[in-house]
Order: sequence, then C-alpha cells, then structure tokens
Amino acid sequence: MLILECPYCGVAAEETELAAGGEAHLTRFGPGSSDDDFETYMFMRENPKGVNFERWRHANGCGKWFHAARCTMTLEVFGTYSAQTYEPPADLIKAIKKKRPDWPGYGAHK
Amino acid sequence: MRRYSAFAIAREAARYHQGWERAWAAPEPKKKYDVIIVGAGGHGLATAFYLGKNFGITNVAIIEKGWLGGGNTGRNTTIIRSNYLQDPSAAIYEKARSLYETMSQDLNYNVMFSPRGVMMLAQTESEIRGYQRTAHANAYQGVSTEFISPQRVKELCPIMNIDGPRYPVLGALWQPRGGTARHDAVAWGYARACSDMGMDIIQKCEVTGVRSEGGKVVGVDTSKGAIDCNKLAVVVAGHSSDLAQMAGFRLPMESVALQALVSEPIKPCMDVVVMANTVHGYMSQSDKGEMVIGGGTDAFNNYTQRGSFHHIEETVRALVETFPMVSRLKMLRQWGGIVDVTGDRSPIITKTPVQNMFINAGWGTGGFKAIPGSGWAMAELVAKGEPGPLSAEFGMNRFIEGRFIDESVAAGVAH
Amino acid sequence: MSTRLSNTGRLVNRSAVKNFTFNGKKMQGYEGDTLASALLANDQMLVGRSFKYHRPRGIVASGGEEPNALVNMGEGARFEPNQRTTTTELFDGLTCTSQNHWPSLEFDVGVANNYVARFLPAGFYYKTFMAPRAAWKHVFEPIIRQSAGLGKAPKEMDVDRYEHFYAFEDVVVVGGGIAGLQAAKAAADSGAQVMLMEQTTDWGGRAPVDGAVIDGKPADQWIDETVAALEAMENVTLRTRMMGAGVYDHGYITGYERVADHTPGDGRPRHRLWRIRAKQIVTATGAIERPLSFAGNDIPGVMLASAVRDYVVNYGVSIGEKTVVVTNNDDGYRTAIALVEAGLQVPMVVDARSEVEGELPNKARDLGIRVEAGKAIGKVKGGKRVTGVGICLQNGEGGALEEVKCDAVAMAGGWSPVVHLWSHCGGKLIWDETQAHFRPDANRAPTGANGEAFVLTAGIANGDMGTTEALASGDAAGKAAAKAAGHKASRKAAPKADVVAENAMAPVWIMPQNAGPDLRMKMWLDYQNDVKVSDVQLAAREGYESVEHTKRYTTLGMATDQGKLSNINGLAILADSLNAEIPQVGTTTFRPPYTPISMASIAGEARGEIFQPLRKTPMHDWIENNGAHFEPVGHWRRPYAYLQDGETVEEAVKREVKNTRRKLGLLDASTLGKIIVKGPDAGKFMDMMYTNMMSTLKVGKCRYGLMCNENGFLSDDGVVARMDEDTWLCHTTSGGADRIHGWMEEWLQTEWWDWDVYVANVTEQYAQVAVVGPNARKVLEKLGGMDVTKGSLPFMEWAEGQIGGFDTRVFRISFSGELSYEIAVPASQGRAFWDALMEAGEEFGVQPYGTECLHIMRAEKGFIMIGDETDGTIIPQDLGLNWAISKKKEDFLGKRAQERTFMTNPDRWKLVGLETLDGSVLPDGAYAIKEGDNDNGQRNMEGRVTSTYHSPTLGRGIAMGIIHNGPDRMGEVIEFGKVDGTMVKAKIVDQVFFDKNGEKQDV
Amino acid sequence: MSNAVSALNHASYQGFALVEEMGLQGMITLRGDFADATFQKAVKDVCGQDIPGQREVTVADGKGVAWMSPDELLVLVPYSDSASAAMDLAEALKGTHALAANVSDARVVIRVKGENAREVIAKIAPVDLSVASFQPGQIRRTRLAQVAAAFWMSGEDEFTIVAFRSVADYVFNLLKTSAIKGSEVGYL
Repeated sequence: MLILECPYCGVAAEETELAAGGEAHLTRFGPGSSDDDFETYMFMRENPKGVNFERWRHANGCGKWFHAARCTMTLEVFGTYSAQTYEPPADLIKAIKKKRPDWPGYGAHK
Repeated sequence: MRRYSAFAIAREAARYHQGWERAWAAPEPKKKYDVIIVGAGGHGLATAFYLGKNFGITNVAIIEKGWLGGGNTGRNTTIIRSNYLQDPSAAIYEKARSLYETMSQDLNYNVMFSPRGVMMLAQTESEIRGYQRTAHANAYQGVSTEFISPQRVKELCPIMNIDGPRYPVLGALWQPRGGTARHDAVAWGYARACSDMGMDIIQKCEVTGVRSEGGKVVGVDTSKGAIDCNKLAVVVAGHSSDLAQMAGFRLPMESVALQALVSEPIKPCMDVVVMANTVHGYMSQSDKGEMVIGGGTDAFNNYTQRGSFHHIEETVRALVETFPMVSRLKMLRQWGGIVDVTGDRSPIITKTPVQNMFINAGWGTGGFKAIPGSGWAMAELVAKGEPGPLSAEFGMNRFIEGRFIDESVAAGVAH
Repeated sequence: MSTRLSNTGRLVNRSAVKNFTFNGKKMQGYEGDTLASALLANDQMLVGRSFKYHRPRGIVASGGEEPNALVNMGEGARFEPNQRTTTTELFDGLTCTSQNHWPSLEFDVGVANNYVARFLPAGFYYKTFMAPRAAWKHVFEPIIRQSAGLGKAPKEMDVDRYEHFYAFEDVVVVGGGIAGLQAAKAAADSGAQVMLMEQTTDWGGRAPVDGAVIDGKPADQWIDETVAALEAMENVTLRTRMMGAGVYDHGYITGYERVADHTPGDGRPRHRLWRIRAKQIVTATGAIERPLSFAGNDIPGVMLASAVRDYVVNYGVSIGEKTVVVTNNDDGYRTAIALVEAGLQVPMVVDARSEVEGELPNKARDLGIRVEAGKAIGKVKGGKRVTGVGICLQNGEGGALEEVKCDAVAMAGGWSPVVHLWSHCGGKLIWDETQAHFRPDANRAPTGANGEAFVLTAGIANGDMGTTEALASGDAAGKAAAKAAGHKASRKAAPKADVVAENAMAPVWIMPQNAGPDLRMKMWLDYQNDVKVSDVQLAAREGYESVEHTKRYTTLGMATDQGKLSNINGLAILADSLNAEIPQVGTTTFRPPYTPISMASIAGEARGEIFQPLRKTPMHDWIENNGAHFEPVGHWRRPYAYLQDGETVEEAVKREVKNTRRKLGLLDASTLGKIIVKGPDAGKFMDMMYTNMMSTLKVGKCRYGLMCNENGFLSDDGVVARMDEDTWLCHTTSGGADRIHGWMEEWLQTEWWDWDVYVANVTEQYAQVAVVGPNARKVLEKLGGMDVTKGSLPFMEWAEGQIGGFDTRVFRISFSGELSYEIAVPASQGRAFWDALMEAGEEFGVQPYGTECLHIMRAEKGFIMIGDETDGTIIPQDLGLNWAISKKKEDFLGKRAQERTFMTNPDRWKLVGLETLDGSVLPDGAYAIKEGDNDNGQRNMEGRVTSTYHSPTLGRGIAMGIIHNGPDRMGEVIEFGKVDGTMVKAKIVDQVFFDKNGEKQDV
Repeated sequence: MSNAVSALNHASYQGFALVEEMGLQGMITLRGDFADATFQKAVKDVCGQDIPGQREVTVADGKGVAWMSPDELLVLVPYSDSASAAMDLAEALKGTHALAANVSDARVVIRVKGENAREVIAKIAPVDLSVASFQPGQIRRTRLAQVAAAFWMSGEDEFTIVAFRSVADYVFNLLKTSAIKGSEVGYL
C-alpha cells in the first residue's frame, strides 16, 4: 500500500487516493512519425527491475498529475516531482545514484 | 520411468513406500544443448514436452531461477476455460483446454482436471450483449458454450444471490467443459515426463546474460556458468522484459502484481467456477474445500510478489454481495504473483530481433489455462523457426500494424 | 480425564457461570474461559476429526496455533465454521458442534481412510485415479471432496455489522506480553505516539504462567503497574482482542479487532478491521512451542507442555490425572513442576538429553518427580484418549524399556519465534543453532517508502528467551522505534528479572533417533492435514526437494494453522533427508493474515445499500415511483422502461416508442456528461480532442463530435456547443463524463501544459430533460417563456432563457429523429421542471420513456451508440463516420494510429443496415458466416450484428452490423449463424430505416 | 428560487454523532492564476476573503473560499447569490485566463457534529484525523469509502463534508452507518 507525496497539494496520499498512469516522460509521436517511433511511444516500455519513473494522478484529491521515481523491487520512493517536465530533476537523479550506485542511470535503455 | 497406478501404490505400501524413484532428475548442466528453455514454469515445461513429443527434439535444457513451477504456475486460481471472443484466443485456449482433458493420461500424472463448468455472470445489459456475442462466436470456433438464464445459474450455483438487489444476475455465459486443475501437478507432471525423455531440468540456476554472435543467439550465461545452445526459448512470465533487455531489445509489456486468496476449507458447497466481472470477483472451491478467490492487479509496475490490500478488499466486498455465505468465512491466506501485460492484454509468441531466440510472454492474468496450448504452439515455433497457425496472430508486429487481439471488448459503455 | 481444579485459574471468574452446548450436550464454564478450556473442564478432549484419515483429534494448544480444536459455531444467520476454540471467548448461550465426521464424532465412517492409511501416502492422488478418464470428475473427485473440507458452509445471510478504521501512529507494538508492554512503555517515554495491540483479552502473555519475577515483583503485579502507567499516558492507545493481521508495504498494518464476538447481537460491530499507517512497527509476538515427533503423538491427550501449563495456571483445568512430560529442554520442567504444585501426578519426565542437570530439572527432582535422561517415547497407547506411553532409548530404534500408565502427555520440543509479521513484507530470518529456531535477522528487515527498515522485533519473537533478555530487547526496540519515528530515545533503564539458569536444549526432530519406517509412519507433523515424518521423507526421496515442493506435495503446513506447529519440525526432517543444513533448506513464505480473519471484516461497511455508491439524478425518486424497470449504467441506474399496470417490459418499450414518435416523450438525460472547456487555446485543444473541426463552430451552434483514444479507436461521442468566443460545452456519454474529463485534464497537465485552457466537469450541476416528439414545441410554448420556434431556435442551435419560470439552456438536438429539445435546468430544480413538463404535457399525450426506447429510436435512424457499434476496436471509418473526421487538421488524438496498415486496410468490416428476409429480429451479437474454415479449423466469418431490435415504428426487425465490404454490397443477402447452428438470412441495406431525409427533426 | 430542493432535503440522523444535510449552499469552482492581482481582487470582492494557503479554507457566515489545488478554488456564497456571483466573477475576470463555474447544484453538503465526529470520518477516509494532524481551517480532498469528497472542520467537534450530488444518498448512509450508537471506537 504505497504512499506518495503529491507535489501539488503536499498531501502524503495513500494509494487509494491515487491513480497510476504508467511510464513517465514518453515522447508523443503524431501524424508523420515513423512506425517504429509511434510503436515505441504507444507500447514499448522499460518495465525495469529497479528504478522506475512513472506517472500518477492525485485522483481522489487535488486531481493533479505528477511524476514519481520508485524502485519496482523494494517499492522505495526516491521522490515525486512536477508532471510538467521532460525528464527527472538533476538533483533527484543524483540522489538516486547515491542510493543505487549500480543504477545505469535515467534513460539508459531508451 | 515406472508408471504410476493403484498397483504401484499397493506394491510400495508393502515396503513402507521406500521404493519410489525420483519424479525428475537433478542434473548438472551440459556444455551445450540444441534448445535451452529459460523458465521451468508450466509454459516452459510444456514447451519442452511438446518439443520432444511432437518434434523429437530432446537435447533440451530447461533452466529455472528458483524451483520448477514456483512462479505463476503455482500461484494462480487454476481456472481453465476457452470461452474467448477473438478467433486467435479461442483457438489457442481451446487447444489448451482439450489437451487438459487428457493430460493426466498423457503424462501418467493425475493433474486432477475437473471440467465442472465455468460461468461468467452478465449483470448489465452490455454484458448480456457481450456474452451473447461471445456465445455466437464460440459456436463457430468449435468452443462449446451457451448463454444461460438466471434460473439456470441458480440451479448450477445455489449459494449465489441472483436477485441483487444491486446487480441482479441477468444470465451467464456457460462453458460446461471448463473447470479447474491442480496447478502444481501440471508443472510436476510435465517435469517428470520431460526428465523421462532425457531433458535436463536445472533448478536454482539464474540466467544472467544472453550471448549472441552476428545477431544469432549462441548461449546464455548463468549462475552455473555459460551454456551453449542452437536455439533459445524465453518463457519467464513476469520477468520477460528483463530477459529481453539482456538480449538488447524491449517488449510492449509491463509487469504488475496479481493477487489471490483462499478461505479456510469447508464442506463442498460450490460445484462450478463463477466469474463476476461487473463487481470484479471470481471464485471456485478447491478439492480441499477452500474457496479460491481471484483478486485484481495493481496498476503500477511491481516485482515484489506482494499486491496492495485494497484490491483484496474490493474483491471480497464483491463476493460477499454475490455469495452471502462468504461473509462468515475467513481468509486463510493471501498472496501475489507477477504477471506481464501487453498493449492489448493478449500474449506474444514470437521470433525476436535476435535470430533463433524466441519469446513466449504476456499472458497477463490468463496464463494457467493456456499452458498446454501455449507449449504446443511455442514448441512448433521453436522447432520450425516459424509460427504455426496457433501462434501466427500472436506476433509482435501486430502493434505496429494496429492489429489487436482485444478480449476486453464486451466492456463497452452504453448511453 | 480432564477436569476443573479448585485451587488454580488466574483468568477465570468462578462466580460468573457461563452455559454452553457442544454437540447438543449442555456444559458449563466460567467467565474468562476460552471455549477450549471450558470443553476440557467438562472432560471434552475429543473435539474433531483430522482432514485426511479422519483420526480422532483433541486439543493440543492454548492459542492461535491450535490445529485441531475447530468447531462449527452459532446457528442460522450467525453460524460460522472452523472457529478456533482456543481463541474463542466463552459466553453464555454459546452453541457449537464438532466438524469433519459422519455420522458422529465418536463414530465416523470416514475413519476407514485411517485403516488404509498405508495406501494413502503423501501425493497418492497424483499417482492414481487416472483411469477411466471420466471417473475423476464423476467418482473420485466427489469422494475426495466429501471427505475433505472441515466445517459446514454457512447458509443464511450474515446479520452482523462490520467496519474499518484508519489510524496513524509513530509506533505500533504488536503483542501485549512483557516485551511488548516494555517496548510500548519505552517508545511512549520517548515521546512517540504509540499503539499497543494484544490479540487475547489479557495483558502479560506467558510471563505470569512461567512464574517470572520482574523488578522483584511477581509478573502479574509488574504487568498491572505497567498497563496502568501506559493507560495514564496521553500518547498511548491500548487495545485488547486485536490481532496484528498483516504487515504491508510502506508501514501499512492491519489490526483485526474482534469487538463483539463474545457478545453476539449486542448491536456493536462484530469485527473492526484497523488499517494503520505506522512509521515503525515492533513485533513482540512471542513464540510457539514445538511438538515432538514420536509414534502416536496425535492421540487425544497428547498436548503441548506450555498449553498444559496454561490450562492449569490460567484456567484451573487439569488435562489429566497422570501426565507424562516429554522434553528436549529445561522449559518442559516448568510444566511438570506446575502440575505437581497443583496437586497432580507426573509419573515421569522423559528427557531426550543424556545429561540433565540445572535449576529446573533439579527442582523437579526435589519435588519427587522421576526424571529419565536420554529417553524417548517409543509409542503412545490409546485410541480416542491416551492410556499410556512406551518408554525407549532416544538413541535407539524404539525397543520398549517400560510402559508408563498416563492419561496425558505434555510435549516440550523447544520454541519457535512468531516471525510472521516480520516476514510478511520481506523481512529475512537467520537460523539460531543453540535454540534450533529461525529468528528475525535485524540486518535484513523490511524496508519502507524511504528505503529504511520499518519493522523491529522484541522479546521471544526475536529469540530472546530469558525474561531479562525479553524485557531488554523490548526496551531497546521501543526506544529505537521512537528514534526512527523522529523522537529522542528515553534514558530510562529497562526492568530486570530474576534469572533462572537454563541448560541448552537438544534439537530432537524424531523420537527415537533411529526409528524405523513403521514408527515414522505414525509420527505426526501436521495434525490437521495428516502429514507424517514418513510423508516428508517420501517427498524428498521423489525429488520434491524445494521446501515449497515438499509443502505442496505433502500439504505440510497448508492447513488452517498454516503450519504454526509443523513447519520447523517438517523442515528439519526434510533437511535431514537431503543431508542439508536447515538454513539451506529455508522456510516457506509467510503470507498474511497471521491467523484467519473474517471475510466480512475485509468487506467492512460495504454491504447492502452501501455496497457500492448508487448515483441518482434529481428525478430518480419520481422514476422509481413510476414503474421504472432499471438497468445499471456505470454507477447510475437508468430506467430501461416505465411499466404501466400489467405491462411486460417489451410492451412498455413498444408503447414508449410509438407514443414518442406520435405524440410526446420525456427522457431524463441528466446522466449525460457536461464538460466546460475554456481559454484562449480552447479551440486548438478541442481540435485535438475531437476528430471534427471544433474551433470553427459558431457561437450559438451545436455540432456532433467524435473522440478517439491515441490508438485510434472511437472512445466517446456527443454534441458540442460553442458558448462564447473562448468557451465550449462538451456533452459526453453517461459512462463517459468522468473518464473524458480526466482524459482532458491528463493532456492539459502532462502534454500541453503551456496551453491556456481550463476544463470543468459540470455534469451534476444540471438536470437535463429531452422533450421529444411532434408535440414537443407545443408543451414548451404552453409553459411559456423563450421563443422556441424554428425561426429563432433552429435545429442544431442552442439558447438560454426562461421556460415556465425556470432558467434553462435549450439545445435543439435530436437523437431520435423527432422534433426534440434537450433542456438543462439547475439540478435542484430538475424535479420541479420535470413535474411541470409532465403536467403541461398531459393534454399532448406526454409519457416518460426509458433507455431501451431511446436505443430503438436511434437505431431506426441509424445513429451509432458507443458501446453497441463500438467495442474498443472500432475506428470511426468503420462506421462510415468519415464526414466527422476533419481532413484539414494536421493532428488530433488517434489520427496517427489510424494511419497504421491494419486501420487503413480496405478489408475492415464496415457499418451497414440489416433486414431479415422474414422480418424477424436478428439475434444480438450474431456473426455473418462465410464458406470455409481458417487454419485453426474455425469457421470463416464476414461480419457481425452490432445492434438489433424490433422496430415498433416499422413493425419488423431492424439491425446494424459491420460487414466485410458492407457498403459496396447493398441489397446482397448474407447468412447469420444462430447458436443452435441454424442460419438467418438478412439483406444488406442502408442503416437509416426511418425518415431518411431527416424531415421530422427539423420542423 | 422557490422550487429549488437540495439533494436530501435536510435529512438528518442522530447516532453517536449528528449527521445532517445542510441544504443548498452556493459554490463556485474558480480556476485561474492565484498570483494575478485581478484574480485576487475578484475573489476578495465576491466572498470577502483572501486566497487561502495550500489546503486551507476560510469561511465566515455562509461566505468563504477553499484551496482545492494550485489553480482551483471553491468559492462559497449563499445559494441565492450563486448565479449572480458566478457572473460577477466572470465579468471581473474578463480578459484574464480564468474559469468560474457555478456548481452549487452539483454538490451535497453534509455536517457531522458531535464529540466523536472525528471517528465517524476516520472509519471511511484514509486520513489522519488526530487532533495533532487535522484542525479547523484545513481542508482535505480525499475519498469517503468509494467516492471522492472534501471536508473541513467547521468547529471543534464539527465537520462539513462536500460531495457530488448524485451520491448524496450513499454518502449520507455511509456516515449514518459510521455513526451508529455502540460503534464508538474510543480512539480519536
């Protein structure tokens, strides 16, 4: 039963107040994009064992979408941050690297 | 292999059962195999079995990180049915179901297939339409189902409350030859048969890398050293993305936790399998007397075999409403498994970017019922290098083409 | 025989007699008794039958680990199977019956299994019952199912109430023994917010029974003082009758509070499931004594030594007159001493250890108890009750040295810490050689949201066996937990206890050491599931070497006690059979709950009318009171049709269609979604959301629009109205409102956050009524107010104004093909407006109509319905809706997806109308059958029915369907397969069956 | 308007706490830029309050404003004024990017009053309602059992709950069940 802090309203919300929204920082490919790009955008997922960047919505709450960095093996939450970003904040990445020295880093498999 | 029978038991009883031989051997890995199968779950073992039985390929190793049958094969609610809507699904699940019918005899291991009947309740108008549509499709797919009345539902399952008040039962899609089987026995029976064919089942051996040369797979690195192979079949349920990453490609897939629970055992009170999708609950009674209950999946990626409690709550709430007697039963045990779910929630049985490497994954919450059919189709793909009719539609190219196999279509929303 | 003693029983109140019945037999016990102690006081040792062999079963334990003493309890609506007598408080009027036997507890035909037990070893059913094939389902399985199971299935609807409670704590301490009490005290003294829960009714755990002395005081006194001190603290919550059921991720722990199990029907909730968020959890859950494995150790009268002691000291109940104690450690002597001090006989203490010295053994000797070192029990005599034991050498093969008469045997096999809660969320264990048990490995604790450990253990649960050690670790855990929760650890020192020196126990896994197969087949590991030493050895022999394989193959530890007594003994046997060390073999996974909890407590308050939210429109009550036959739509319930006296549903639907087409019909359309989209970039946004061009819609006009998901599939539709320069109002389907609103927010927040657009879901702000039919305008003009003539309010426009004194917004849109006004008023006035329309409409033949009438009228007009024509795999192009897909726009959600090869494939099935040649109604969901089979032997198909109705207007069956090349095959007759295999012929026609030119709606 | 009726028409239930529907309350969902002076003034003019801080609510005699999210407020005014207030806001905010929507009829307002009011809510909301953590002046958007809702303390022993009108019955029955005499918890 996860707890994630909503960066918009500051509530340490429990899972039942939230809705999970899948992998974060996907690049949308629209008309004119290649088949591969579109398939990657729609379907290909990192699904890593370890550090995962994902989207959540504070559905039973302020209604805002936000991002979270979470470990899929231990469920440790490294941090939550704004949804209006194209990649995770540098300080968060640094903090994760500190805790997980052998983490290949953000986007390593992209 | 000494055959199992009542006579064998009588013989052994006379000597305090000291004479039973191992069900399967515990060999050290050889240097090289024709085929290495990663994953000794039901699907992996079935793949091996049909490689041997249908194609005479027996120089095979089945490599398992933990203990055989220890993944989702040993964690599911053992429902077997083939009342699917789309042609490709109906074909492979019905193939699987028909193989279950004779599995005990084929393996000389009693997997306790119990065709007690599976019903899926219709509790909304759109469910009625969805299941009537499925019944029509099944009639021409060689799947024997029928849409039955609420009264018939009550006859088949007297402990059910069909009158609502909230969601009165309006009918059900009924597959009389669907049912359950003893999940562990399926893995054990296949393992025993594979071992008997001379295949090596190597447990507690984790794959740490996939080795390829010139885009062609040549072997795997494992915790027990490197092992060479001509062909590699990856059949590892929730961990498929991980193996794919080792080989350098990604899958249209995410891994989530699926939960289940059982009640304390009680005397027989339910002779069918019931699935109620509107309220999200399904239940059957095991031969030991436990009510076996399937829960929901989490919506977030998770590799811990632990799910979130509120899914258990939602499921139990639904069952108390549908089966009032559940209210005064007790939950004995809850657990979770990791399932991988694809973009259209249908499986992938396919070649990969790496030559001679094949993958069978994405069975989501429906894996157990498919085991023999999945193994049959995967064996054909591995042996011939090209998909046969059963797996032809389950390739990965369907996502680029937009050709989905979507079984959730009955869940439409009406005005 | 077992009986009540006069001189002991610290927990029972002899002045409060409680009457109860067992198998109809009237019995008496006292307040403070458990059902088990009361049964024993009435000499009821035999309480049930085992699972597989139906062997007689007696009470073996005194707590939650009890595997045997389960009963059917209560009657009727309060009947419940598998009640554990050792954790059931006795109350006046309690009724219970024994389980798993026929015809009676004393004579059970199922016991036949016992006589052929030799032919039913572990996993025998995997090896037989295979021929003939049909026999499994029809012969063998029914027999097995009948003999398995335990209690009976409840029949009536549960009449009790249940609830949840959410709590938040710094520190939750589970277990109210001395370690738990001290942990709570230390944490509270450090300033933490603390909850301490205890599953029984009493504080202190085993210490008083074991005669501990703390800070120079008897345990009871220290406990009372500590509880009083805790009760006095603001920051402490104490709860008894509350079990720590499960530990989940991020500090989530469930507490199972049995509020009113002992006071049935007193109006309080029966169970309360606490869902607690704890910064830190301390498990002070104690330990469970292990049985010893000797032949016949399952015969009623053989009991855990600690339980024997509990019954004497706590409840004043003796298990027998003559009790033989068999042990591999010093603790067993406490039982011998307690029995003798209570005036009972202990003919012998059988100690497997060759050397027996030390405080407790010597005290026993001083009391004149015969102590036999290096000895074992070779066999137990008796059937439904112990009559004696055969003594042999522990290091021998079982040759009897002598026979000792007794009516009870107390087994002391050493203690196993209760590590369940520690393990639920991933806590790891280490093997303790000296105590021969697994205990928590503090270095591998469960970790929480911050990656830090959030569970600590204390007392015997942590393997700290001595009283002083237990208090010390409780104190340390309490302080550490408070510190981890952000408080400053208190400086107070932990209390001290008088030390009783104990010598090392000897890990003895079978008795005697070299017992042959014949004896091993009589040594029980799992009493309920009938798993014996020989079964585990058989599993190992056959290659079921993983502990999980062994468990599943033999069913060891899978009974309702989940192996609390049997697991460690079984592991040891398995390790021995594999010549492996116990830690290498490892344990099976511990899963919640610790002991079974009621399903009802999990469902909580959600039953009956609050099982799920039921959404109601302002007109709901009127609808309910006017013959509505409801259908669930999402969480709404909408009227499918309004039945008049004696009408069938079909007749009602027919009448509603005819009346609406000829006169006047009212539809409650309030459930339709209404979403406001506003802002400088709203037009741009609307063009992305819809396939149509919405930015060009003129203010005051309406346009029908389609929404697709990014996969290109049609997901929703509805009429869009342009309110002003930068504001649009979007209507969605009833099921779609929240989904589409969330969908819009998602894109605005996560993709186009630099666009200036706000959206608001105002669905419930308005009640909306569709006024439909030739007389629609007449009724509105009669009510008076705004001008609703064609001239000032033409088709596909909207206007605001007053009608009959109501502030309204009127849309000239039609989903029926009739003259139609959809009128929105503030929800609070919806019912009044509806009443006004019904009243004014009377002279124009007004009647309400339901969703089925709506469906039929739209089908007669060939309008598609989300959920009928669409199923999540349909793109607009399939439905001939290309006219609604803007060619001018570069992009909209779903556009790229629709460019994929399978989407542009000309072979996709396309929408057409269908008419059966015989006028009959095509079956719902029927498929159009083509010649030949596919590669999987499935019949080829070329289309399917998406909507099909009897049209009251046309008096025949009409249908829509998607057909291969359908639009190019007008007039062609194709065949649809029925489930019975017969065929229906239908002609492909235009999907608009009625008023093709749309004259009626545009008057 | 005379024929305006609230969802539950002032239903009430006396358990170990009092549960009563409060009747019609004017409410306006207001979205915009809190930092914008025009926006701030418009809010002040319509309800007499400044823009509250994160998760704060200020109410005085039927008028007030609640913080719903970084760009959303819930403005409270007497029901009879709601339509005009919404128009005034729209007028005052013309030219700025903002949205004012009258949602007075889309809601039900229920009050729970009594010594153990906190416990009534704590049975159905996953929220820390201890005195230390939740006080008058704070608003919490969360779920009540299976539906979304918001609540704040309108007094020492008093909660004001706002939920969607369509589930008014459900929420009322939920609170009623939580408040049944004999089910006091004795915790908060």
